[in-house]
Amino acid sequence: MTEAATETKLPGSLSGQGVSKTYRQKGEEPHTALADLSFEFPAATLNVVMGTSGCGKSTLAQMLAGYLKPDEGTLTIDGAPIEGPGPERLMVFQESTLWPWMTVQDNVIFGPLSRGENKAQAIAAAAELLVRFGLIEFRDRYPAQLSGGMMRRAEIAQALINQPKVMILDEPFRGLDVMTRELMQEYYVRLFEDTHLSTVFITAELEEAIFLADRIYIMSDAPGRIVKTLEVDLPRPRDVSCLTTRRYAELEQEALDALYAGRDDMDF
Amino acid sequence: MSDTQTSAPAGPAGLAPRPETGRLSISHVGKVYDPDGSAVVAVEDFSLEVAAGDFVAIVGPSGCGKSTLLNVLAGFDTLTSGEVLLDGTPLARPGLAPRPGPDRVVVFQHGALFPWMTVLDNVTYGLVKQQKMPRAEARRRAMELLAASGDLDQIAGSFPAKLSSGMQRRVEIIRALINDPKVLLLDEPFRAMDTVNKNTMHRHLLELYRRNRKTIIFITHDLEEALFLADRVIVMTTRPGKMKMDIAVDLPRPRTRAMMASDAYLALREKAVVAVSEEAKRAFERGEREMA
Amino acid sequence: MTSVAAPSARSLSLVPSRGTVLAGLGFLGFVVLWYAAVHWSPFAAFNRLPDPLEVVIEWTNPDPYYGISIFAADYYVHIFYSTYRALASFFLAVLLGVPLGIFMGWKTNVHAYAASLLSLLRPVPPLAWVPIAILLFPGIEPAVIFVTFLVAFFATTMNTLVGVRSIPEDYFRAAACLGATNRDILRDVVIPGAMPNIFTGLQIAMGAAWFSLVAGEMIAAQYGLGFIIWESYNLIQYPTIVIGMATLGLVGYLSSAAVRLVGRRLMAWHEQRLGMAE
Amino acid sequence: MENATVDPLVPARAAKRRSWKLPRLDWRGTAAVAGFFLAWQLAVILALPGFDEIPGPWEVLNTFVGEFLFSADYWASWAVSFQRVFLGFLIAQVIGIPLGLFFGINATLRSLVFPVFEMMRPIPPLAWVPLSILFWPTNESSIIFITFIGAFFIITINVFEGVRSIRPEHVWLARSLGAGTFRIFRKIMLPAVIPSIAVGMTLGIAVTWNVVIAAEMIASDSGLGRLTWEGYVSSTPTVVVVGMISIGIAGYLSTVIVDWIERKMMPWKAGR
Repeated sequence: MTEAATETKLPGSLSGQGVSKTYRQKGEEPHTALADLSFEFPAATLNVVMGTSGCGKSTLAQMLAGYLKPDEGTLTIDGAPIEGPGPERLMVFQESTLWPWMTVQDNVIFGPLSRGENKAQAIAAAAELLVRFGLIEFRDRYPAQLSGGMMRRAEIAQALINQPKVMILDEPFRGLDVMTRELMQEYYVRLFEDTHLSTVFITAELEEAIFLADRIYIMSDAPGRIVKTLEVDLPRPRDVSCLTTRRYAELEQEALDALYAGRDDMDF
Repeated sequence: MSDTQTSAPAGPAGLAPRPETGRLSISHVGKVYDPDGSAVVAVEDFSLEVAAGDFVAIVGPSGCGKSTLLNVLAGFDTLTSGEVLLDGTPLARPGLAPRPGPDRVVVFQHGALFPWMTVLDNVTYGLVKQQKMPRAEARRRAMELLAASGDLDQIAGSFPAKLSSGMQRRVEIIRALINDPKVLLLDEPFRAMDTVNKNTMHRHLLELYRRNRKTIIFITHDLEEALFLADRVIVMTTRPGKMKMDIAVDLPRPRTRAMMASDAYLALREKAVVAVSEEAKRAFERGEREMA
Repeated sequence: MTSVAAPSARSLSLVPSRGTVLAGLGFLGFVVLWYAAVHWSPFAAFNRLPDPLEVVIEWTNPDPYYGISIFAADYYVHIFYSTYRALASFFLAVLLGVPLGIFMGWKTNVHAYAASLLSLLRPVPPLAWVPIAILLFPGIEPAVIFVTFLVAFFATTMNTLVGVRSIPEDYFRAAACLGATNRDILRDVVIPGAMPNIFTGLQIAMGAAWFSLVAGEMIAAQYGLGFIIWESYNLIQYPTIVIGMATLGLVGYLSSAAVRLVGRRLMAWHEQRLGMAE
Repeated sequence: MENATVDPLVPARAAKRRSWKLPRLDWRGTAAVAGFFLAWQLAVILALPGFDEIPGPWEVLNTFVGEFLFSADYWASWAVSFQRVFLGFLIAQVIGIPLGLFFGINATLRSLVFPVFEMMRPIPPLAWVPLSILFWPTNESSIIFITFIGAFFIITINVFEGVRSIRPEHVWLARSLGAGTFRIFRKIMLPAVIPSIAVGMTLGIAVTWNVVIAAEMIASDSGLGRLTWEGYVSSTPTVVVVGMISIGIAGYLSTVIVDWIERKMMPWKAGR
C-alpha cells in the first residue's frame, strides 16, 4: 500500500489532540464520553473506529462532522482546525436522514442548490450518481417508498455529489437485515476501492470492521480512548471469501483481545 | 449429503450429565402456509433426531423456514404434515392442536421480558403460574439463579427498561431455564448485539448450558456463532426449507475463544460457509423478504 | 371531541428556570394589556369587558357584590356540582370504556360488532345529543351527565383499543410458554400492556368531559360553573363571568393533572422507559 | 404500503404491521347496526321509559324526506353552520400555525407568551360564549370567535409539538450541505411540521363542530344547532333527531374535507 506517498497529495486526513467531551444534563450526573483522545486518520484510507455502545464513537463522529464542539482539545482536517459543519466533511447517520418530504432527486441536489450551483448541472450530476447507484428509476419517488438498502445508497449519493474530502459513517448498516447489511458492506468497499475517498467508518461489529478496514482503531469503554490500532493487511479488492482465511481469524483474535483487555467477565 | 448419525454421547469434563428428558424426534415435518391460496411451502420433509441434552443450531438465510420450525416446536403453529415427538409422546401432528407450555420455553428475537414486571417477578412468573412451588420458594430459587449468572440478583427489583440489552437477554434465558423445561428454543437471541456483547452472551449461555444441561434448539443466521456454540449445526436450504447439511461439531467443551482460530474450527467453517452462502445468494435472487 | 391521535389535552409543564422571570413578565404584560384595552382603548367593544382589577377584587371579596367569591358558599356549591358531574361521567366512561376497549382489542368478534356501531355514532358531535338526552332522561342532571359521559366514553374506548393492539405478539406467546392461562394473559399482559394508552385516553376523556359539561350546564342546568357563566351574563354581572371561566380552567387543569399523576404512579415502569428513550 | 418498491439489488424487509384501522363493515358489523335501529324502533313502539316522546327511525326518515329534504330553510341552516365552522377553523389555522412555529423556534417568545397561552388552554371553548357576545358586535362574529377558540389552542399546541420533535440530524445535515438559516426554515423545518399541522387540523375540525352546535343552541337564531334546539323547544322530537343526524353527516363531511386537504399537503405520505 503506497498509502504514505498518497497521503500528502490526497485531501481528507483527520487528526485530534487531547480531545475530551462531557455531557451535562439537568438532573443527571455528567457523562464523560471522551477524555484526552488523540488520533491520526490518514487520507485515502478506510479508517474504522470500533468499540462497544457508549464508548463515545458517535460523539467523535459528530465532532468530526462539526455538529459538536469538544470541551478541550483540537480537531483538524488536512491541518486546518474544524470549526463547524461543512460540505467537505459529510456524515451518514445511524437512522436514514433523507428528508421524507423531498423526492430522491431533490434530496440529492439539495447540497449543490444550497450553495447556489446551477440547478440543471446539479440534476445532471445527481442523475449520473443515481445511475451508478442503481437508483435512477426511483428518482421521483419519496424515501418512504425505498427499501433500507436503497435509502442508504441514496444518502451516500446525496453526500458524494458535493465531492466531500471525508465521508463519516456512524454505524450506517446497523438497522438493516442481515443480507442487506452484507450487500451494503460489499457495496461500500467497492466504492472506496474505486475512489479512495477518505472514510471514517464507525461500527460495533468486528466482522464488518475487518472486512472494510485498512486500519481499525479500537476504543475503550467511556471515557473513550484508542487502545489499539490494527493494520488490516487483507488483500484488496476485498470479497466474502477473505472472511474464511486464517489471516482473518488471527486479526479477529487480536481485535477481541484488545476489546476485552481489562474486562474481567471475559476470562474464557 | 447429510450424515445423520446421531452425535456421540460425549461427556467432556465439566459438562453436566445428559438429562433424561428432552429427546426430540422430528420426522418428515412439512408446513405450507395458506394451502389453498398462495400455498407457500415454508418447510418440506424435514427430519431430525435430537438426543436429550444436545445443543443443536439451525442456520439459514431468511425464508428458510427456521422460524416456522421453531413456532411448530413451541406450539405457536400447526403442522401440515409429519410428526414431532418429545420423549416419545406426540407433540405436534397435523390434527393435534399445538399448546405452548413450560416444557418448551422460547427466548424471543426481539426480547419478551414483561416491561411492567420487575426482573424478579419476570423470572418467577412461570413457576407461580404453574403453581409448581409457593411464591417465596420460587423467589429464593430465582435469586439463586440470578446471582449465579453474573450477580444479576442486584437488579432483581428493577424494571427491564433500566437494563442493558445484554442483561435483559440473560434474565430472559434464566426466566426460561428456571421452569426446568425439557427443550429450550432460542430464536436468534443475540442478533442485534455488537461483537463484545455477543461474545459475553455466548459465554453466559455456554455456562448455563454447562451447569443445567437441556436440549437446546438455537436458531441463527450467523454460521460462526452456530459452530462456536453447538454440538450439531443444521444448514437449511432457502424456501422451501429443507435440511441441506448436518454438521457434527466435535470441538471439545468448554468452548474457548482461542478455539475460533484452531484448524478444526476453520475446517468446519470452510465446509459450512459454502453451503450457507449458496443459500443466501439463492434467497437474495428470489428477493426473499426477511420475515419481520 | 374524541381524538385518538396526539393527546391535545396534554399540558406541557415547560417552565425553564431562566424563563420563570420571562413568564412573570408575560403574565404582567397580559394583565396590563387587558387593563389598558378595557380603559384606554378607543374600541367600545373592549370598554364593555370587565377589567382584571374588578375581577380580582370581586373574586377575593369577603362580601362579593354579585355573591360569588372565594368566601361565598355558593361559589363552592357550583364548583361541587360541576366537579361532581365531570367526575361522575368520567368514571362512568372509565367503567364502561376501558373494559369495552380491552375486549374489543382482545376478542375479534367483540371488535367486529362494536367497532361499526361506534363508528356509526362517533361522527355525531356529542353536544348534539343534549336535546335528545333531556328527552331521554328524567330531569336535567342525568341528561348533562349523559352527554359528558358520551364524550369521555369514546375517547377512553378508542385509546384503550389502540393500547391493546399495540402490545407485541411475543408477550402473549411468552406468557403462554410460561404456562399462563387465557385469564392470566388478560390480567398479566393485556391490561398492563395497554395501560400507557389507556391513560392517554383518560387524560383526553377528562378534558373532553369538562369541555362538554360547560355546554350542558349553560343550556340546561340550574347549578354549576357553566350555569354561573351564562347566568352572570344575563344578569350583567360581568366580572363573575371571568371568575367562572378562570375557575373552570383551573379545576379542569387540576383534574387532568390528577389523572396524569395517577398514571405516573401506576406505571413506574413506563416512566422509566420514557426516561430512557429521551 | 401502496407500492413498497422491491429494490432489484437488495430485498426489502416485509414489515408485518398489525393494521388497527377499523375493519370494513363485515356482516357482524352490519348486523350490529341493524340491531341498533331495530332496538330503537322497538323501544319506541313499546314506549319504554324515556322513549315515549322519541320518534322511531322510520318516522324520522319520513319526516326528513317530507319536510326537510326539499326545504330551502333546512339547507340554509347547513350553509350557516358550515360557514361558521370553516371561517373560525380557517382563522385558527392562520393565527395558530405561525404562533406554534414561533413558540417552537424562538425561546424568548416561548418563555414570555407560552405560560399565558397554557393558562388559557384548559378553559373550555364554550365558557367564552358570554364574553364573546359581549365583545363582538354581531351575533355571527361572536359564534365564529367561539369556533376559532375551539380550533386555535389545538393547532398551536400541535405545531409547537411538531417543531420540538424535528430530528436534529435533519437540520445538521442541511447545515453541513451549506444551507442558510432561512433555507433551512423553508425547506426543512416547515415541511417537517406539516404532519403535526395535519393532526392539529383533524382534531380541530371535530372540536369546532361540537362548539358551533352548542353555541348555536345557546346564542343563535340559525344553524343546525338552532334547528335541533328548536325541535326540542317546540317539542317536535322528530326535528331534534333529524337535526342530530344532519349534524353527524355535516361533521363527517368536514373531516373528509380536512383529510383531503391533508393528503394534498403531504404527497409523500400518500405512499404510506
